[in-house]
Amino acid sequence: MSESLLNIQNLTKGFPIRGGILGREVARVQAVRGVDISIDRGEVLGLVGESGCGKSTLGMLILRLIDPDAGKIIFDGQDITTMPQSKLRPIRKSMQVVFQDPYASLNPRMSVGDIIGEPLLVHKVTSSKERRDRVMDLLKLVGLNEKAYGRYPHEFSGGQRQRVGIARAIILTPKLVIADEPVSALDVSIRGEILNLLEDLKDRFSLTYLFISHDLKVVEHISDRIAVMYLGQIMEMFPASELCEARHPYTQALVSAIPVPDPDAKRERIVLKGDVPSPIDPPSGCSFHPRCPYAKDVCKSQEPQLDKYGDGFFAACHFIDEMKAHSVGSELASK
Amino acid sequence: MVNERQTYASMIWRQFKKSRLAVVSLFVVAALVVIALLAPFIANERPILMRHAGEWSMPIFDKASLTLSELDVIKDSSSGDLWFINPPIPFGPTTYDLDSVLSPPTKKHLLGTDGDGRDIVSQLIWGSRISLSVGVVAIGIAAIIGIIFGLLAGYFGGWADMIISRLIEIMTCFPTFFLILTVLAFVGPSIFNIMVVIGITGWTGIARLVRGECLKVRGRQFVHAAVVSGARDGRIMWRHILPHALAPVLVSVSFGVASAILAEAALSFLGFGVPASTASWGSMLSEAQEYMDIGWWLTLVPGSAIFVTIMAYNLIGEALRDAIDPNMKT
Amino acid sequence: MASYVLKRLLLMIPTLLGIIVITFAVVHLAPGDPATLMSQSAESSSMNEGSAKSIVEETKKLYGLDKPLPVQFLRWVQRAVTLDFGNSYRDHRPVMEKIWEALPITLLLNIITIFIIYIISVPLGIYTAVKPRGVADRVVSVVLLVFYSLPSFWVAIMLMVIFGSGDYLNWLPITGILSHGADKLPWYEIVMNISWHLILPIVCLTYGGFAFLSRFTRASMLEVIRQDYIRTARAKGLSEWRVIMKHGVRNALIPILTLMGTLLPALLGGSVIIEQIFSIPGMGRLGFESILSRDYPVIMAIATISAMLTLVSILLSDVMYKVVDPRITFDKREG
Amino acid sequence: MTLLQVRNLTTQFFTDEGVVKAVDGATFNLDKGKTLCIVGESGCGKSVMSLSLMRLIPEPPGRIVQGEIMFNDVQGERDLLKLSNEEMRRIRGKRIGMIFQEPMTSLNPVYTIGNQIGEAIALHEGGSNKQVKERTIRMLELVGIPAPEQRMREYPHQLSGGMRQRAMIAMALSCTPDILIADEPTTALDVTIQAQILDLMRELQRELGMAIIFVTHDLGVVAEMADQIAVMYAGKFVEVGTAQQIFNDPKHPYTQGLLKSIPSFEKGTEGKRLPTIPGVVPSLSNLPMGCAFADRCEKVKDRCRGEAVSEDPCNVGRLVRCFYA
Repeated sequence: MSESLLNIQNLTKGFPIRGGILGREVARVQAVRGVDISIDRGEVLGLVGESGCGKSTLGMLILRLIDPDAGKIIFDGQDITTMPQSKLRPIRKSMQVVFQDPYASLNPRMSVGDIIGEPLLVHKVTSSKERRDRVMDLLKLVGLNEKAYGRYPHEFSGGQRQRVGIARAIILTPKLVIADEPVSALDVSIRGEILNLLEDLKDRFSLTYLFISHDLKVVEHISDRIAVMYLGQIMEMFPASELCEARHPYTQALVSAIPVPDPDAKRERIVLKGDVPSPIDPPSGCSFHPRCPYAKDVCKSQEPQLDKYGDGFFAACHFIDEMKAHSVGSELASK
Repeated sequence: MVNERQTYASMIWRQFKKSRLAVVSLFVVAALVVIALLAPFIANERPILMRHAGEWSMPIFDKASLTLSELDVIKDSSSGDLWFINPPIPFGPTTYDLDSVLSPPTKKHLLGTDGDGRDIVSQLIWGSRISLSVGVVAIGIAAIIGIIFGLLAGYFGGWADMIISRLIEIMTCFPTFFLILTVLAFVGPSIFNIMVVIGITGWTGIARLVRGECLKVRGRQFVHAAVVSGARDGRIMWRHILPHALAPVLVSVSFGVASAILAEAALSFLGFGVPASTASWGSMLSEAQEYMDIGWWLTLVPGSAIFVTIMAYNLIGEALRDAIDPNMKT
Repeated sequence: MASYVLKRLLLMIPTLLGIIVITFAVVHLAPGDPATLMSQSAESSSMNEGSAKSIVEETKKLYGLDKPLPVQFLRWVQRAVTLDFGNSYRDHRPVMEKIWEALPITLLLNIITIFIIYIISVPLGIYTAVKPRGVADRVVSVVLLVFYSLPSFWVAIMLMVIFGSGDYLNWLPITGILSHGADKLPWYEIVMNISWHLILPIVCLTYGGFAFLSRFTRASMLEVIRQDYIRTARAKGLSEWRVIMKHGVRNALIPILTLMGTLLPALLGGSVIIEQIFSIPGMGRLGFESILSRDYPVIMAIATISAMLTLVSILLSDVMYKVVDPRITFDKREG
Repeated sequence: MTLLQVRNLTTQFFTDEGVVKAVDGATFNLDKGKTLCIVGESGCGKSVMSLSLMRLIPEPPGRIVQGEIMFNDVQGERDLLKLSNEEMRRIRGKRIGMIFQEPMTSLNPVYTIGNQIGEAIALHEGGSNKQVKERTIRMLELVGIPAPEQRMREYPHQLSGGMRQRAMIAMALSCTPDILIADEPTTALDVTIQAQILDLMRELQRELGMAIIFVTHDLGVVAEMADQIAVMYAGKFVEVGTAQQIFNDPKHPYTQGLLKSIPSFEKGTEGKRLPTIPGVVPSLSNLPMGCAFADRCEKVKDRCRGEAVSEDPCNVGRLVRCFYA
């Protein structure tokens, strides 16, 4: 753990819902509830979960775009949890982000050259001549034409824009890149190219990724380790290559819900009942218990801790030892 | 989809051009500006260029020099060596042609004269200076205040927003025209005061607009990306947020100039305008009231001038608004 | 609902205070202290020495000008909230009495005006939105813009010349709201007489408002027509009429309603000039005459009262918004 | 029994930038009680396709320029494109129902769920208020919404995403149509909710016997739902076949590329490069003369660029729009 680049402990964030006459806080959307994660240097941690599970909020917290209510964020040996923005600014050089929507993440009024070069400009690391050269190099590196420099985002396709977004993120050769659903808005045929690009750049610049996605398949492909999030909490963590060995009932349901591109596949499916409960009022005990097919009384009252149950396997489940890897997983593996 | 090269401005211009009326309006406004700038050369009782007794002079710049009618007298006495170029309209706004008081449009006075024998065309031309400068300066002031307050409120939120929003609410509660009248009654009517008062009572719309745009843009991902890049607040406001608010502000400014011109005309009409020595379109209308029954041209001409100018600005505003409409294309 | 109204009422307090501060500031804006200014204007309106002196005394007493500023301010607040604005300088009648005479006339004028503007503009806006960029849309848009650009005072004097001066036509009365001696007629004749007098002023007040509101309606409606639920309504097999009227209009009207509140101050301002031209004894004329004769107490009272009226109308339209729109808006939700 | 025969359906949009050929000569059959999946990437024209079937293309700028949609139900066969607007309205919602991608925005926020479902029933089936209400409740029960009497009085924003889509399905099926057109109905939903909705649709299809046209970009969903599959690229169907044919024996290079580029759970593929289809989708307003996929195709030859491709140049026996399949 000494190698960890990012270490977050008990990170918690709620968004107040105000109401009533005086605008008092009447409820709280508990977006992130006591998350512990650490990412080693050069590692890719995949963070997967359904919409509203708090995974994007977690990314925003680490980037300090929003302030946490409690917990600690230690990045590269420094505690940045409550660091003022002015002191944070130099640290931002080593922590960058790639967003989901390539249409929203690029300023439509700026040229691609200006967008990619902006981090260099604000950190005053190069002269303007050097900046241009750096941006040109990077354009080539991410697979764009040099002509792209003076063009505007609307002239590009979604995939090309995402390349621009990636170029902006890595121009300062950061240590950590938080990729928040970077391929979710892209077509399948483009998705692969962007994932490949992300992997190439990771090797080339020895980057570390926190890869956030709702798509377990994509996460499984790119990650070294996977963390599964549900209602603001980490449910299970395991090595990506051992997905079929993951035992948490939620992880298994997630795996089994993914449609497989094979019309002949006859598989026994776990279809979870009901909706994801509201994060305003999460269930007591294990937050998954209302939808869990194996829930027992203790699950309603007692909150399970994220405990180790195998080499590199952690889960928050009272009955993890009684669970076994679901047949779905192994069947998938054999296909 | 990959389109041909286009900047945002050129896209707006392409859409704008579709409205022929708006393009015509641009020409009208441009012509008005030229007329206002060149007013002394167009309508003047003194010659533009003159040679008298072997000396060249430009009497239009010299209030003390001879007027055309005086020159005519000299010319009639044929004291030789006298040569001059008349301005196209050989009357100043305060040239009293006592031979033709309340003259309807004639060859001499193309649009007639008023009750004091002053030429209407000349007054119209000189009056355009007041209308246009009031419109532009007043809205300039309003836009600057509006943009600054709007940005502060929209970007920083919290207390800044709280205070500015309340201020906007308070300002909008007063009937603007009544407020302008009241303040002018206290500070005294002058062209400068009119500009300032219209300006400081007219910023709320723009502030609200900029604040709204700001709130909309602030939550977008490219702004987050800029924060993560380490950009400071100033840069984010200037480079990322303001450009998005500019186009709607431009629309608002265009309509604003129209309403400022209207407000100035109304003030002059009520006798709260500029001092009587300088003709403005509104004061011309005000004076015309006396002769409503006999001097139809006195009402029709300045009113039409106000109307055409306001219409031009409104058409430009309308076409701009259509051009930046998000349903056209972004 | 009740709590919402209460909350809005509470929120009005700071605004109300602000209004009072501004009017107070205006009193002190004048060069020199108001009392001397008052005496100057009293002199200029050819009053004798004695009455000018008494006015100075009266002003000093009314505003407590011999007291320190905070005391003056508190006095002003007290007067404003109790609607006690003293006596008019011109005829020494209580200000509120004069206002109670003028206010109903102006309100009548403005309510009829707003009603006519809505009745004409909203259908026009909807119609042009349903067939955007068609011939009708373009014609309507240019015609309304012409109306919008015609200075109302110019139109007013021309209408007076044409319809009322007797030079051309002598159809309509051009001054006041009631013919001389008509107050002895039976009530229905009085109503007829008033309506007769109001035709020209109301024409002048309304025509300029059509463009603004119908364009606003059009924009709002165009926005709604683009929404997915309009497509759903069509897919259900509803007739186009029903799609527009049931699913379109209700949604489009929501923002239009809130406009009502902001329309009032513009109209009140506009009625200054129209009431003056047509010699209608309303608030506008009263205000204008007071400004001409520097009749402070009346000016202050009119400014304060019309601002309060606007505040109330904004409140009403906000409450209406809540009634029409069932969506819960979480007041403040960050992130 | 063939319920729907679409021949050469062509929909174009006339914009400033030129003519956008969103759907270009689509031809297919839909059998009673079966599911046809139209699969393709964003901008390929699949949504325009589904809206064209309902004649819901916004006009202008769009127009169905040619083709026929023969609809064969109990009332006999007729061409939907030749019906009057009034006749077409009686088909919409009654004989053909439709659901959309975003259940949140597809429901009118200012009316209750019950009102919006009841509206369709009252329009096409008539009946007293009480009958309409009872049927509304029955529909809500059918799509698995608990406590329907309460739910029908709620507004869309009070329901979860999954519940909203169920309400949409209840609305689309309220008059037991012969065909349900579903335009990306699960794209906006989470996987666990998607699984519920897909199960529900299959179940309802068994119960009510309607045919489904399912438009999606997700090949996994296609595999679960489809009897027939049409693969769409740049406005054209490039390959049509049964689910088995498309998945087990894809002929068109685009179909092959699409299938390959999905990441799988297969062990040992992690970190390996994903197979991709290079290049970008051509603009629908500026399509090449020959095969629109030519610029991205590995097998491309000169002929592909110079010559329009017919439906089955290689005689595969089904539609495979490729010279070298």
